[in-house]
Amino acid sequence: MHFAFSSEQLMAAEVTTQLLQAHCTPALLRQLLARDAAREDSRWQALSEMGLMGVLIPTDAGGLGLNETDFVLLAEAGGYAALPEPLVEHAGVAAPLLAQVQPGHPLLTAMASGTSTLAIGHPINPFVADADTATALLLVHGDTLHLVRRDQTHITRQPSIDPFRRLYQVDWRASDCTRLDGAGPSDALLDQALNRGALFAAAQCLGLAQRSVHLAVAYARERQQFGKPIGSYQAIKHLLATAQVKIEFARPVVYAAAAELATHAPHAAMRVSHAKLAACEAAELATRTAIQVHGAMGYSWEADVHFFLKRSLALHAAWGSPAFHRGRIAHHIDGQPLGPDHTFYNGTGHV
Amino acid sequence: MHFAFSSEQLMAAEVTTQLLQAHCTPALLRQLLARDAAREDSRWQALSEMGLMGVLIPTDAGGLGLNETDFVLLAEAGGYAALPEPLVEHAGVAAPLLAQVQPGHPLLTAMASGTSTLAIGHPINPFVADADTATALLLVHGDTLHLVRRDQTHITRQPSIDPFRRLYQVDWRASDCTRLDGAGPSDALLDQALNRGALFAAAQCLGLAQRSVHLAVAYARERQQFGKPIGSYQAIKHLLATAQVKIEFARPVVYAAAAELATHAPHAAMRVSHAKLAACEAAELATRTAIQVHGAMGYSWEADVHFFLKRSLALHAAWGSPAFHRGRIAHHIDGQPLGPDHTFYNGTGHV
Amino acid sequence: MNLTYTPAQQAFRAEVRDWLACHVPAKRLASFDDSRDGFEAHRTWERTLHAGQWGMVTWPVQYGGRNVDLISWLIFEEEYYRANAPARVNQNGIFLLGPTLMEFGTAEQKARFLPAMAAGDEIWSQAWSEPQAGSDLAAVRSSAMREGDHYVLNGHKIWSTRAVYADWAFGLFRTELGSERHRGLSLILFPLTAPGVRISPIARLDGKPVFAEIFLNDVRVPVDQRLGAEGQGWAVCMATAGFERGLMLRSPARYQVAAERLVDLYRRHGDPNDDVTRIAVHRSWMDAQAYALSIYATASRLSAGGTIGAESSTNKIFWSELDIALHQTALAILGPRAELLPSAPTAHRDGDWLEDFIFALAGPIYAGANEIQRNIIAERMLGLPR
Amino acid sequence: MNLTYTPAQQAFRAEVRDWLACHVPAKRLASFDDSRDGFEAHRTWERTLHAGQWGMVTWPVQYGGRNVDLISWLIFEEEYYRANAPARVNQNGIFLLGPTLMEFGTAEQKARFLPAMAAGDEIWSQAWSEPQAGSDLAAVRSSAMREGDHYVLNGHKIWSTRAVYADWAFGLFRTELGSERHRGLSLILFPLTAPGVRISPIARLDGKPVFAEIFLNDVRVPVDQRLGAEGQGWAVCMATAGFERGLMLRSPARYQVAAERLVDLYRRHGDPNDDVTRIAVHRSWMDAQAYALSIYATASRLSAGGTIGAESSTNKIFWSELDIALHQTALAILGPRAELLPSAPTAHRDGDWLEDFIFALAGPIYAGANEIQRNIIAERMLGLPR
Repeated sequence: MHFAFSSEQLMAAEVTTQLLQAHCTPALLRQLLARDAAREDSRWQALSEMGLMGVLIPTDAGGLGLNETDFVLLAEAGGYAALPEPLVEHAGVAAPLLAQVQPGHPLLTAMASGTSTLAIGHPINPFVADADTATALLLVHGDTLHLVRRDQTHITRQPSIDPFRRLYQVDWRASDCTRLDGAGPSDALLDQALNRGALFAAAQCLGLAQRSVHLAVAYARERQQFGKPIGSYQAIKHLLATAQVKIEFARPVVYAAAAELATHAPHAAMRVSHAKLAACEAAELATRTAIQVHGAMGYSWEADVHFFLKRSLALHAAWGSPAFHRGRIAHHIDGQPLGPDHTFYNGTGHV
Repeated sequence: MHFAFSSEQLMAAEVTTQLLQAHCTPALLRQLLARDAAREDSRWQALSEMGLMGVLIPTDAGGLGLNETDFVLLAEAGGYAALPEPLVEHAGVAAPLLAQVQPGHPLLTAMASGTSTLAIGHPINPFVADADTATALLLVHGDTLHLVRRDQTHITRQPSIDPFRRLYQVDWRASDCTRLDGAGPSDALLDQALNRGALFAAAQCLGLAQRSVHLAVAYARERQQFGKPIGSYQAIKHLLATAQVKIEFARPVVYAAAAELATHAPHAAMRVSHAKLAACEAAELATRTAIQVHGAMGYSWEADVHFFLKRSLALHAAWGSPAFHRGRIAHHIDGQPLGPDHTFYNGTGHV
Repeated sequence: MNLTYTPAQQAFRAEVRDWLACHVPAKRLASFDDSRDGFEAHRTWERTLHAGQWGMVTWPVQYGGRNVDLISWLIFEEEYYRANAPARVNQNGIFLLGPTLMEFGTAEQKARFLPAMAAGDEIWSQAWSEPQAGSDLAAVRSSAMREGDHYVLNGHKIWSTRAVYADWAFGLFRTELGSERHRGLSLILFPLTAPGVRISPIARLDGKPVFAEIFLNDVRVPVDQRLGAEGQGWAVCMATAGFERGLMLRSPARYQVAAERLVDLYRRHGDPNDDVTRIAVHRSWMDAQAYALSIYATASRLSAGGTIGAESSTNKIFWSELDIALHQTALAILGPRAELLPSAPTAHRDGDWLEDFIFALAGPIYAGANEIQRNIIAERMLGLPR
Repeated sequence: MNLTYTPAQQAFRAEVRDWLACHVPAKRLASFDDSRDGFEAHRTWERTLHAGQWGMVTWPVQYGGRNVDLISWLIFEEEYYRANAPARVNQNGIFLLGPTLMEFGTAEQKARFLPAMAAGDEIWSQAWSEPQAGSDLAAVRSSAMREGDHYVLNGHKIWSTRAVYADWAFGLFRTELGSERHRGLSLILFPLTAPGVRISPIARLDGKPVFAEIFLNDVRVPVDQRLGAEGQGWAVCMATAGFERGLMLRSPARYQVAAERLVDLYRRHGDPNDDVTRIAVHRSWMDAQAYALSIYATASRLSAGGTIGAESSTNKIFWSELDIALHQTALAILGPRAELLPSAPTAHRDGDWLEDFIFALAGPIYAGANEIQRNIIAERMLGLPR
């Protein structure tokens, strides 16, 4: 029992955070919007060169062959930066799904290097994110999985309040040529993909929440009213402290979910749902608190905090609505032993 | 349309409040406990002499022949003082029920003068409050109402966390002699009694809530920490302001419920349920906030605030649990027109 | 206490309803914040209202009103929101400055400004905040120095709603050189077209330019455009703010109609297994009712000669929190489609829930941040030490 | 990261479980706050635990422990709460003073106090607060003036849990005449039986005397009963408080067992139409899980040589709010019977929900009010200005 990341994992997260601190500033986000560009290629390349695209791709296919525990902090860093590019959907969800179905699929190598992007159309989500910049799309038809080239689809943009969300309705035709035959029933594979999607959405929400608190703290230290920084008022302090408490008790749930998903613990799905709920709540509270602390400025386009609010809003019902995830929790509570010896998988039941 | 009390109603409430301020102080409550007495007879007499016992009893029977709007502020004043005597159950619920069934019943005159007390065993409550000091009890058997002398029952005390709640399990035998025959089906009468019970419980909760805030304000003005009164800290201010907001938006609901019950508005039951929910929430928040503001002192027997906490706790599920009242609200929302022209009974639908 | 409408009030409601049924534009007007066209379309609507004598029903007839009581105003608002009539582009005028003029204005000022306000001929913007004076409104630095029978305005106002297209603005200025905090301030009305006024739009967090900065550079206005006594601006402004928060800023009908639509949205699109959302729908409806009842009580008290005190601060907290909770619940019902902009081809067509949610987020901030309101409640209503 | 127990940890759990199954008294002990008998029955239980070497499993063997890591301590606690074993009457000693002694005590002090603590021979009380020093702990006035190789204690401590029957107490005293605030304080251990000590019980809001005042009048204690350097009491005390809040004050198992029982209570007595309560039950269970996970993470970090910082304040807020919400939910399930005391003939017999609710109400107050914890989080964790 050791509930902590390895120094390698922490180092990778730190390097990613630093890279994004330099290459994914709010000023750069605004430039991207001004250019109306789908993504910042240099940033994508920098992330790819770090190996991030291949974390969950087997080493045989040019990836790092690691697991969800290795990816979760990277997704969190992406949230902290409000990263526009589809790091999470491509490398965190689409890649491991394709690798599970066809571990030797030739696309995986190009995916690991970041030269090809794979989008995923999971039945839980009505739209496909970043379909426009994808080389190919993983799509579902009935109970079969399909790999479809971008030019085999017709896509329609569905603009979101989050200007960096690139959602598309995808029209396409399933055929024997597009069908992916591989190991296991698609139901189980899609459940696992859903869990990864929800887990990494939760991780992003943690990052969004923490960044929002940090932005608000920075503002509250500077902004003066009634002759002192607003951050010296107890009302502001307590708002931010309350948001931080929410974050602190969402974080271990997200990390445990990553570890349990990686080890196929039987209750991993329950934990993922708990993580998604807790992290979404933390992001909701923290982003709203940050806007409140910024006052009128927080309600303006000028302050950066709205980028985080909008992403939080978008992720709220992505990869399963709160009602869906609450349903999975209720199912666990109704059917599983609950005592303190059952917090982890090999609790007393397995002594 | 005039949503305000008459000057007579306000005057009666003011006089009652002043009487209780003198005759129902926390110090007197503590003396009552020390004596282990059921009630303070002199206080009961003083309230009776003001005519409070007969507010809802017809003038023919020696009462004032008034209605729920006239009684609601008196119930609130009782909550503000944490009054131990059964003013509300006797004069607010039992009396008008008996008067509805048998307007000429001889007991009514003695009830109006306060020389006899009537307790009520309503099916929604598992116990009968103040059965020990009652001359008689109004009880239900099947679909019949019964008036039973105290000595025809066997009662068992059920101690409550609120030391002034005198709850009893009542064992008795229904007979033709005890049966009260009168106008209307007992279902409708019992519904009305339930509504009065819930309404006046709500009114008491308003009083409990406001008193709790006042006690906390008084303490916070005196108690010094870090060199200034704790009431000058924003954290304390905002806790109490938040409780006060809850009170302010429960109060008009309680008052509207009283007026609508008095005029038999078709949605009166819904409003009573709303009032009960809102006032219980306000009392819960205000009593808890008051304890927190008092710090360790608030957690002690020394400070008076616990009397109000315990009464609030006791009234929470009395006269219908929150789930019961939420169910009535849901029923209304599902079946009735809801727009702003339907706030009151003769809204646009009746233009 | 009487919670039924009089026959006259019922007749009034019927008249409002009939008139609105005939006059409310079938097609929704373009936003008055996005374009001059949208703004002018709303001005035209104000003129239509005025032609029907509905501009501000509580005002005396001579100023364009109907001299009815506040209960009738609430009935008007109920019907107005029921009819989904256009938003009031002149709300800063009719709901905020208007009542202040009525209380503090001279006869000449009332005659000069109120009819034009009711007619939509002069659309008003507010100019309260300055870059360093947000929650700390008394930190105002803009000045109005007396030169003969004029004031010369200089300074920088910010977060002025409507100012991009409006005709006039009112704001606090220092009329006493070197005065500090609440002293030496005066409330001054000035045309946004005056020489020396420069308007610079500010975008809301969704990019829409709903605010503006107002830069004032030697703007000359006659002394009779000061409202209230010189140096008494703070008191006038507090009365305005109190009235705003206490009654007129947000009609309860607004939330009741929204709650009714929310119930309907849940019926049609809600997940029957989603307990949390169903509970939130019911709570929003109850809170909207509670708010309406509270406002009816306030209106009854005012009609009987009462005044609005610090409890107006409780209103502002309540409706702003209700507004957010209500719209957040709507987004929860819409699920993964909640994030879609109206321009999305597959966006739901069930009302502007996302836009209204964004709008609601401003509620706890403007008209005095809720933190300031809680201070006011604690200090003035409860008597806690400053 | 590895979220599975080692075979050794599993074996440890089995050993704890087996031992508790054989030794936990079948009949619940009387409260240690209500009577000397109840107190002594709990002391006897402490001795039983000590005989089994379970007094404080993380301590070195020489002090009565088993020298196991914090994960094993958590396992011990899990089994302890599962088994419904008696509350630890010496919790002020083993969870609060013990770790402080381990960090700041001399070898002699550890040898003198820890074994007697583990054995239950000396039961400890805390003496932090004074009438004017609650949240403002640095306002302590009680003094300990040096006279040769003794201190002479004078002053008035309050809200001392367990002090009515306990043997020893530890508290902050001014050892420097005229010192102010955090300076000049020392942490001193003193026997409650010493001449000049007078104990006066204080009743909790339900009338139970769970606290006491301690009056000290020229109480002489040897200098070697000072813990840490003279004048460094504040730093020692803050370390103690941080450790308390961060880890040991409230075992997650406590809430997990309560949440499990709550689920069971709802299954048996819950109203299936009561959505709000069902949601609250699920939330309590999730929050108890989250708290457990957080503590496992803290224990893992400490085991790897990390330290506890200001984030311990987040713990205290979380568990105290969880505790109230959980018990309030239980009372909602019990409905109109929730208010009944255990002495009521028809009271439910499903656990001490009411008593535990009352206990939970103290959570946001003691060990540093939650308002103080939020200040600490804001200032030390987030860096907001004082």
